[in-house]
Amino acid sequence: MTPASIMTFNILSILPILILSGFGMIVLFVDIFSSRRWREKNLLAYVSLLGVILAAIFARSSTGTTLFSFNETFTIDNYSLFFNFIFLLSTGLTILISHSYIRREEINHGEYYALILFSTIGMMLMAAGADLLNIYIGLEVMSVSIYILTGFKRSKLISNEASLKYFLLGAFATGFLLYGISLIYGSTGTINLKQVAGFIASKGGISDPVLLMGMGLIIVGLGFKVASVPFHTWVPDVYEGAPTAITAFMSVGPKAAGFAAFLRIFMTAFGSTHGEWQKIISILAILTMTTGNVIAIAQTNIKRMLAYSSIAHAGYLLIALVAANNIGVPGTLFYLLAYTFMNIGAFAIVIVLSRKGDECIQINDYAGLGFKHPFLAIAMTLFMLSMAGVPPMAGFVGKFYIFSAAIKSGYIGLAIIGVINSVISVYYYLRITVIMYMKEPAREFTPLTISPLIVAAIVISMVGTLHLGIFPSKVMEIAQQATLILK
Amino acid sequence: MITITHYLVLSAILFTVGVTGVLIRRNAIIIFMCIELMLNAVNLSFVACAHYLNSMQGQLFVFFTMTVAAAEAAVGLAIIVAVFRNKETVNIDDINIMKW
Amino acid sequence: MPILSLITFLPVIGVFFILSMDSRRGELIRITTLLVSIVVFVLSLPLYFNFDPRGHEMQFVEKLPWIPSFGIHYHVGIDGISLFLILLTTFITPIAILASWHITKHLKEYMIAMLVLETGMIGVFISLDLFLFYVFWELMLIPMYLLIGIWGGPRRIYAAIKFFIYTMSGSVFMLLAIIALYFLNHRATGEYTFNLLEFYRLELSFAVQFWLFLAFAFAFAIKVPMFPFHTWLPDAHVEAPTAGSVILAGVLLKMGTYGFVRFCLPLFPAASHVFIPVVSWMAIVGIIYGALVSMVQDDLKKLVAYSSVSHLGFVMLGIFAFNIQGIEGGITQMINHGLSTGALFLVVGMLYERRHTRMIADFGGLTKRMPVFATLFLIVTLSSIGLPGLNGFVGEFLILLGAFKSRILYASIATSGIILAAVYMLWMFQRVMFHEIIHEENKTLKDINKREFAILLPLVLIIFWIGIYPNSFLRKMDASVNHLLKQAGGEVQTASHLQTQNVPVTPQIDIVSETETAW
Amino acid sequence: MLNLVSLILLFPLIGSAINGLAGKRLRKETVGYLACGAVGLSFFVSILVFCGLLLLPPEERLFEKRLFSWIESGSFRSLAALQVDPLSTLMILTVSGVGFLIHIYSIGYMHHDKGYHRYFCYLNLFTFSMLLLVLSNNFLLMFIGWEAVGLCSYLLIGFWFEKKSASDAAKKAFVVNRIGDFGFALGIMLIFLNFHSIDFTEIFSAASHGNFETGNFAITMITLLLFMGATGKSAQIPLYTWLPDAMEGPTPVSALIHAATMVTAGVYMIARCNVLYTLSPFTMTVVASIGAATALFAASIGLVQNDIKRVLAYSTISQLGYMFLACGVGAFTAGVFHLMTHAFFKALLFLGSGSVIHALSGEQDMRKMGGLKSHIPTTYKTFLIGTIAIAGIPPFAGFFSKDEILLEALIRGNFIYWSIGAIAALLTAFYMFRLLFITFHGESRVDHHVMEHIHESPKNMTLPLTTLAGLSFAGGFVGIPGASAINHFLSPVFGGHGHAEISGAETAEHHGAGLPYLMMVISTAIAIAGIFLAYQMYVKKPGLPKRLAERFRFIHKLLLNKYYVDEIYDAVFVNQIKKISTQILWKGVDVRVIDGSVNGIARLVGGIGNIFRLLQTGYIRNYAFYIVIGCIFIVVLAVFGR
Repeated sequence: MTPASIMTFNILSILPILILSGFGMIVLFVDIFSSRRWREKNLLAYVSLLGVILAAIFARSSTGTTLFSFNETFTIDNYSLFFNFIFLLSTGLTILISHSYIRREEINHGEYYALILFSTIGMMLMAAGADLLNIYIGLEVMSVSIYILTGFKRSKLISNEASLKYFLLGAFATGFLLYGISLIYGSTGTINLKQVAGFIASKGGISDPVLLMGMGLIIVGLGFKVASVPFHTWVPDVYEGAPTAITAFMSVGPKAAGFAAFLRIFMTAFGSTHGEWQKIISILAILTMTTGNVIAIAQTNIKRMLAYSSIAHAGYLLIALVAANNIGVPGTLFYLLAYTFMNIGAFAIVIVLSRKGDECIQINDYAGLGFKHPFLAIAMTLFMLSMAGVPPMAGFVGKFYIFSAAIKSGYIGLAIIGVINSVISVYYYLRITVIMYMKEPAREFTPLTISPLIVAAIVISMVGTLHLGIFPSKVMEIAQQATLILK
Repeated sequence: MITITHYLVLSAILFTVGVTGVLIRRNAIIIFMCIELMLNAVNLSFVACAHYLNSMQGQLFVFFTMTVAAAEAAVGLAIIVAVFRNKETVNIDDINIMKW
Repeated sequence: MPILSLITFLPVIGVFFILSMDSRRGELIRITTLLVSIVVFVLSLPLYFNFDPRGHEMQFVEKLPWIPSFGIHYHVGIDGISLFLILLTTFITPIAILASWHITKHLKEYMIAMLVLETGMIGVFISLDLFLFYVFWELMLIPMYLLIGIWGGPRRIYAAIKFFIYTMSGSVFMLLAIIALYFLNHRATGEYTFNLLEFYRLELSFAVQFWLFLAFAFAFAIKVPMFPFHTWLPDAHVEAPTAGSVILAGVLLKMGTYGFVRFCLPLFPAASHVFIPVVSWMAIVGIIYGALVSMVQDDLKKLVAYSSVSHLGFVMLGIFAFNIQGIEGGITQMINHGLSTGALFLVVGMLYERRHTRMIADFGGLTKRMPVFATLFLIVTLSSIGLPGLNGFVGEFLILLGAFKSRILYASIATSGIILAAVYMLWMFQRVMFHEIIHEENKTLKDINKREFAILLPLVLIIFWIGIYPNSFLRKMDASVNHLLKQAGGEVQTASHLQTQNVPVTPQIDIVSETETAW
Repeated sequence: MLNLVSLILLFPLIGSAINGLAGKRLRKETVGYLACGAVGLSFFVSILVFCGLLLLPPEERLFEKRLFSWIESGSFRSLAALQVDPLSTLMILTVSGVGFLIHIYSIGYMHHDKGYHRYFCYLNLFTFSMLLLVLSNNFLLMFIGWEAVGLCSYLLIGFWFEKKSASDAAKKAFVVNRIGDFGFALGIMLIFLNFHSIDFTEIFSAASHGNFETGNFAITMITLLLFMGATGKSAQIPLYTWLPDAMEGPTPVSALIHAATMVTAGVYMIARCNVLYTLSPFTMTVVASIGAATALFAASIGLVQNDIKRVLAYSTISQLGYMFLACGVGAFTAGVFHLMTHAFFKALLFLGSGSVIHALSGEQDMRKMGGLKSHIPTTYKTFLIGTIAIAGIPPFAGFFSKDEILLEALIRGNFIYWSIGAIAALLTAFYMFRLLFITFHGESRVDHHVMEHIHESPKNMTLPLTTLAGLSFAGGFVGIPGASAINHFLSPVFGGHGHAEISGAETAEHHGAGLPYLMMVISTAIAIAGIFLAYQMYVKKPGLPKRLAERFRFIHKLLLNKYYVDEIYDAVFVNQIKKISTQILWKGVDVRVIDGSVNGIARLVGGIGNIFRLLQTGYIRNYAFYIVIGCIFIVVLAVFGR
């Protein structure tokens, strides 16, 4: 037994995670010792924001290099850095929009920010995980912190119900994921993705049913996280119940992490046996898109509508996963980034307009907004049209990217269904603009208190959506480099 | 002689029991216990495969799943208590305000 | 000097000016918008003057890389076909803005929507990069949708959503076809690009051409609108504000026919030939159906909307005649329809401003009260009927001649359209303008004022100009149309003064032999 | 001298432009003189052109003046170019001459009408378009004149637009003309298809050089389609219903447009394309038979009409029938000659009836007239000359031209044509004199207060009447059989087909030398018989018409209601189309089928949404169940799905 040598690891690789966890701790301590006055000034928000920015700076410094540490269980490469950037962006924006929200809803506790930072750590772990263990741990760290955040409004029953549902179903789905991992471990003898790929290559394709079953169960576990159709039922209730800021965070962060893990596993581990899982995922994609779009039409609550729209977007992303060629994977990355800007922007406006106690979240409450608050209305129209996939916005370029991938690898049928779905989605996204601009205000608008931070978040999202829509080439190149590693 | 398939079959059975438990029972705590049962079934299969493959990774994995299960238990029960305090019941059939 | 980009993006610069103005000063906003649109029109005139009619290549071409990783360039240029459509756009927009002087509700947003619309329209006509074309094609939807939706009539929301989704459902299939072309071109030439001129050189098998043609044609048929896909037009027209329907009829409908000429015919010649009977029959039904239905309308705007269906049926018939008379007639008729139907909508708008009703029954005997208006209205009606000596006739006759040369049966049925046109237009004109005044309100109507006269006069002058001396338009098209016919395998004939000899190009359209006429 | 021809067109155009744009501000006199001056000048220039043409030797009497190239697309070329040859000079002389007289007459007639300048602007515009029609050198330019003339008749018929009947009549005229133009347009296209050009000279030279054998299908189709256009414009059998209603317009308009010039455009077009028509005997029989049928049919309706202008309208239709009969049998010269003489006396009759109506301050119903002989003597005298001329009593103009046609009909055509023509001539003579006796003779049925201010028309109205009377008297001498000047003048255009002399020679050996003279005697006898009958009925025994009407009540009612043709047209075509397009096309297809399906799809998707929405039951157990179902599905697919 050779002495257990401490695995050499490069500090740089996990620096962002260390920073975030450090700042998480700091926030908790500051919260304990801070007087009431500090809490009013909301010092914690700025501290956590500082943490996020620092982590981003350090993450940026190590682009271009590919580091394996912790005995090849943890890789830092362009792929995980791109996702880190998405996670940090969504966390930063969430902190900006939740700053005034949690004060208004009287849930202004320090743990809120700490939990957000911890869940970001979980996401980073998932994205950087080179073996199933790391991915599992990252998944759990993220999910547990978000279970708590969903139930943060303890006084409100719907928040509790949401967190209970999310917890029970989340744990249930993770059970399947674990069982899948164990089967893969059983049949291939390893949980490292590269070694699994090696094993499959040596065997010349998957013949062992246990391995296939394992792969299926992994699809189930990650499918839940990514909200693909048969496993999507938690999304509308949890998104509606959770505090809106957390809903925004949940609709972007975990979904991106889910796709990061999905791509990582299915491109490196099962990359060679594309035929096996391609049929399953395309069925999932079709079901997800159609259900998401079709039910969204029938919604009257804006949060539930945005929940179904996020399911629909998961459907489009699954198309890219099915295509899995050198356009599809960077397409997914680009689409996720665009999706982050669009979604968080939209939720920010929902927060601003939903007044105290979240009572104005019916779609009809947006009547006449167009000319009462022109800035908010224009922002919302921009986000809605971008999600609908109307050009000069980022949504269009993302969808264009994904449909090109689908057509390139010959899935014409899938592309056609995707295109029909985006036409259906135009109806309910357009309905928002109709109600805002073309309907007279139902009742008198009470004056809105808009904090500068949330305006900053909206502006960042608008700029992001337009920039990615009009000048997407730079981000596309970064995404393409990121995926070279995967092969 | 007990081979690996016996263990795997046992863990599959345990897993199915866990899953049916989640589907049938109404009490949130019981459901959570069934989920724990599923996780332990997975631990069993991990250990069996590790022993059979003569590699330590499986054993290592079990440690992590146990710690995670513990963390999950803490958070889950806290959530169930919060629900109970608010609605005086833990029966999940009463918890369906949000639908459609 | 990048004149095309200047014309396209000047309105957007104008938008930033208007954004800075405070919305209470309505007059200032109106004048600045008008000035911006007039400047754009003036800038577009040099396009006409130093356009070299002999060359069929694209002129005023500008090409800048936009998304290099995908091979997408900001590639713009015009030729004989798109030249006049741009001039039509820049010419009609100031008139439309002048016609929306009375708008008071949210004026600033209205003017911004108009200018963004102009950018979108010009962009569609000049872009040679299919991706850029698609972006402008969709971009132009949003302002039009807002124009109909916010400033429209009672059923505006239904009309606006129907308009948006109808067009969008067509154009998404076009997007797939564009992507398919993109990859086919990569497989053939190995380099990634969306450049239309490269796509022209692409040799596609018939099956592929068939499906791609179908996708493109579906998007353009909705826009034209051709017979079965036209039901959005009457709703959109009836509900849109005057300026909105002027631009909708004047320019937006031409994008469908322009699409056929620019994309469907040259890119998929074999498939286009197979589709001649289908499209021609749809066009003919469109002509007859549009005329008959507009005959029995009681709402002025609906009547004019259905008449557009009929007129554009003619244009489609001309385009699918696959000879120089047909296509040149089609293009001229696009311009004529833009002018005469645009003028008709302006006239209906003026009546609406005075009486706030569009029902024909509410009018009657207006000639006595509004003689100048009556004369201008008569000239515009006659131009839309296609009276020789005015612009409508030039286009219509060339189209029918072209259709006659390709298939006599189509042309003879379509020619009955000119009778129906006379019937519904004159019946409408008679019920609105003649007979004695029954309704009290009509007795106190004022004749058109200076502004309204300034709106109608340029249109009437151009109607006469095209009617009397159409050569100034036709000569600019010859080279490009002949090039198009060479690409699309039509019957190529150089104009007589550069007449060499009649070059029939295979596949041979059954040109009627000297004596025997295929009936 | 010949290239002054573009001036002929320019003057009326300028006149109408000035009157149209600045008419309101000018005084009435200036407007009137400007309009008459314009037409007068163009008449003067056409005389110059006529003399210029006479100087040329008969063979090269063809002058072409090219203005600019109008439409050019590929091999299709239509130049804006004018063509002067004997036929067109004859036409421009008639049009501008009669037009000039009618302009002068209108000054008086329309004096107290408020739309004075608008009237003269339209009248000048009409003269311009008619001259353009006759002077053009290619079919498309002629088509411009053709439709512009239709437009002006629309404007002028509907001049008093307050009257619903007037604007309805105007619309009807334009639409029916348009139906004719439908055939004309198709004809032009077929010509271009077969000749690759639409210039008269090129087409006729190609046709006459024999690369088309007679009876060729394409030529027959072309000529039939062109004839369809002619029937629309010159109000022949199927498309004549608009002319009687066109009487709603002011009387000088009816005189100019619906008697002298526009309606003859059809005849001119057939005369112009005589080369094509002689190449297709089938069309010739069609033209002749429709002409004869129309002549008889219209004459029969004219017998019982009570409105003075309606009688004249039906007589115009029947005289046009004659012209078509002439062209149909190949006697183009006779047709054109009758066209000219008809222009003179029909214009005279219309203007006469106009001054009668003017005198009776707007009364048109003959039953309220009578005994006006003494009150408006000059009108009576000129009207009498006109009636005699139209009846065909020698030496008046009508006799020569009508007899010529009857003779040609007998020689070239067959006996049936001649007999129909003769009966029609009898009826014409009868109803014209019936009109004369009812209005001018017998006791006065004019009610008293109209009687007070009955007055003879002013100088500027009677002057044209007298000139036209002179013309309708002397007009005939141009075409005396034997030394017919007009024949000689027109022969180069008609290339010897319509040459009376030759036909004279042929008849000599077929039917004996005396035939032409015999025919003259017979037609004069017919005319006199007609007059005698009318005299008996309306002067000798005034009660007779009423008794006859009772005995043949059915026929009388049938004729009075114009064979119910209008009602049939409405029932069969107009109302049906309206009903179909409302019920089936608009409400049915558009609203129900297409919109129904579009909205249906939208509702369907919404419905599915609502159903799927119910999957979201809110119970955690159901959600867990879906997850398990999904898991089983995926695992099964993964393991066995390959």
